[in-house]
Amino acid sequence: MDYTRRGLLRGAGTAGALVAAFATGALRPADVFAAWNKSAFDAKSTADAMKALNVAGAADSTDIVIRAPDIAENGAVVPIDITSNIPGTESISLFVDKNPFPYVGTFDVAKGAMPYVHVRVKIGESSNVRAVVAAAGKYYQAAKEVKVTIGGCGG
Amino acid sequence: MGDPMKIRAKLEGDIADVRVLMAHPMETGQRKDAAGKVIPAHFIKEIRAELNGKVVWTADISQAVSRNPVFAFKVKGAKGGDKLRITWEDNTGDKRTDEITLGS
Amino acid sequence: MNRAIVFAGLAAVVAGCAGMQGETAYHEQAVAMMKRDFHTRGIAQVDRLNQDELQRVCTQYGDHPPADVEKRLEAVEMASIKLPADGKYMGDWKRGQRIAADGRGMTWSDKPGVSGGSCYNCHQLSPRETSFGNVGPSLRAFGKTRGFTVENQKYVYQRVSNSKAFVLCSAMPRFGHSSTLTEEQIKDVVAYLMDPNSPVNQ
Amino acid sequence: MKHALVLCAALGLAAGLAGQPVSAQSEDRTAAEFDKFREVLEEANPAELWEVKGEALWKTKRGPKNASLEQCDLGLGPGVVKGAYVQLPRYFEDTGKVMDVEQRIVHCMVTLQGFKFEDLAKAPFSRGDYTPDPVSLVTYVAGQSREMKIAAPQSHPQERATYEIGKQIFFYRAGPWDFACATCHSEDGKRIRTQNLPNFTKPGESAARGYIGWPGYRMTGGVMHTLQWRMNDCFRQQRFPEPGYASDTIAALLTYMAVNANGQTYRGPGIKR
Repeated sequence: MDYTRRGLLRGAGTAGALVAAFATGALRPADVFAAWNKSAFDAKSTADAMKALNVAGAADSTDIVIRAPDIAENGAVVPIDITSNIPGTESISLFVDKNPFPYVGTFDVAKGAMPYVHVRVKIGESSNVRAVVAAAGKYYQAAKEVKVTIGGCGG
Repeated sequence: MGDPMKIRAKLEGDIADVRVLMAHPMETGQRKDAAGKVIPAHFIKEIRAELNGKVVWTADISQAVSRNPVFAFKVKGAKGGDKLRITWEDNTGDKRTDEITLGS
Repeated sequence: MNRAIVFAGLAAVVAGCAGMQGETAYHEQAVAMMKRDFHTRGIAQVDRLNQDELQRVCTQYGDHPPADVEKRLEAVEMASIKLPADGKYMGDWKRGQRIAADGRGMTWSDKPGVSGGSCYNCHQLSPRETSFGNVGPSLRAFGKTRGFTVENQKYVYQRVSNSKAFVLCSAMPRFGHSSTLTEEQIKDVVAYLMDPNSPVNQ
Repeated sequence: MKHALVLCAALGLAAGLAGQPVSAQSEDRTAAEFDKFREVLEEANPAELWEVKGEALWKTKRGPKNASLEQCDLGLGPGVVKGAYVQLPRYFEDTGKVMDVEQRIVHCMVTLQGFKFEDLAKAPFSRGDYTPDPVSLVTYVAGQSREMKIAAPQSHPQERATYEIGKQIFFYRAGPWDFACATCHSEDGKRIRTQNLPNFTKPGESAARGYIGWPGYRMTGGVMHTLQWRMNDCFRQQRFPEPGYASDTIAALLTYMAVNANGQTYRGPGIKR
């Protein structure tokens, strides 16, 4: 396929303005694609990343279910399932607190997907994995610990 | 243009249970090669899934996603014959699109 | 292992019946095949395929040779052990710990003269290390259990240097005999097992 | 991301879970947890990416002779891929010997497509972003035997002889560390560090455990490896010299392993730590 993505997504004329509008944007409803939030991805702590995403202070919720191993066999590939049972869930964001750059990404489900995602991530050392859910303009979070062992030279 | 993705989808009622595999190094930019030189960052940043041309799922991700990424998600309002198209774009501007027909 | 019995039996039959597809014939074909197919890479020279008497006997009898053969060859291995000239068996347990965890040595991807003891590959030692193998017995609290005596230090030195002097077809490499570990390194490993301050004995 | 992720714990004590004595019970729990999530990982195994790649390679006209591999006979007739993998290694009339899957595919690449064996043997193992073509092809062929029973034939006398020769190689002790394959792989329940060691001497489920997971996607490094690589790296760790790529020695060993795994179900390309 040969198209310019920016043009396709936003309309060439308004792209610049939209990028500016969303550069500091929160995990918002998916009316348009947000710019890839560089300041959040560059943040060195989950707290800073959440600030950059405007979701600091998300409320703890037991309606977010994180399925991840208690002990990961290999920190290079840790499978994580996140399901949100919060009505009106628009997006799911994932953080690995102890990673050098904790923010893993945001999955936008508002435009026609179920509030669920499976992803596999790198985890450098034992850490909490944290899910933040945006639903009806509010933010919620839950966390689960994943231990990472560095085994021998298996194969 | 990367290698082909592998997309699988199972229809359960009007929900398509989608699994997608992508061939990508997801290089962090933190690793060094055997000669001690830093291997430059090379990772998928954005992904979107379209059902019959309408965007239904998107992801903005970092280099913390594992090499050769795997995602699963569930698309609502799907039926046999629908076209599911997935596109990724990486930090070098490289992109790849693959499409399957549901229920086939 | 009944394999040894089968082998001995077949060997006897085949001896008087050349060309028969017995185990000996297969063995010879296998050796010829390996000599054709393997090549030297790095420090791993192709002559490593040549067996010494111990390797030949252990292969032939499926690691269970007749008692007389076993005793004779164990004595040979015992006699080959070079004990430290200064009469001291104990080195530094901290260095010993690094050697115990170091899995390098003697492969074609290793540099010459760079070897650890790979102890954790097969043995449990310090309770703090959770990644350990079980091909060999647990050596947790070894000195504490056996007693911190000079005799036991000597025993560990000999055992690490040449395990085959004790059990001819043991799975454990002959770390001294094969020049995998130096005298100093073996002393450090002895200390890791026998020093009362070593984590192994906590 | 930490570089340590992709390194073996060669030096120093391994990190993680420090200070906690390990009981048999907690080892069991860890193993169960690994198994549970191994299943999750297998539900979508990146190995499938190489199946796709291998299928394209199989069907594309390539090489000096500009031919596809669709006339390659893997033992069930020219071009028959379905079910071929679980019936290898086997005896081939045209070469007069027992061949394993990769050896046979390489043979086809040489005879049908005109590739040179020396070129294919130059860098036969995956590394970083590089995957040799035979690795993708083996992964494709293996994927075409999913859910089939391993049935390595033993009807031809050469197949029976090759099994016996493979067994001899398996038990052959040599090298500076006196190792045979059997030294680590002839008892149940053994481990090197935390890595389980399948017992290849016990036919059935036990021997199959080490055989059916290949070819496998390795999480460490994220590369695809075949049994050729696995055998090569075993001999490296055995402190042996290097075996030739796609050599008869490896075909014989694989015959021993495959026949001992006969009757077990092949689940397709696997995923490895």
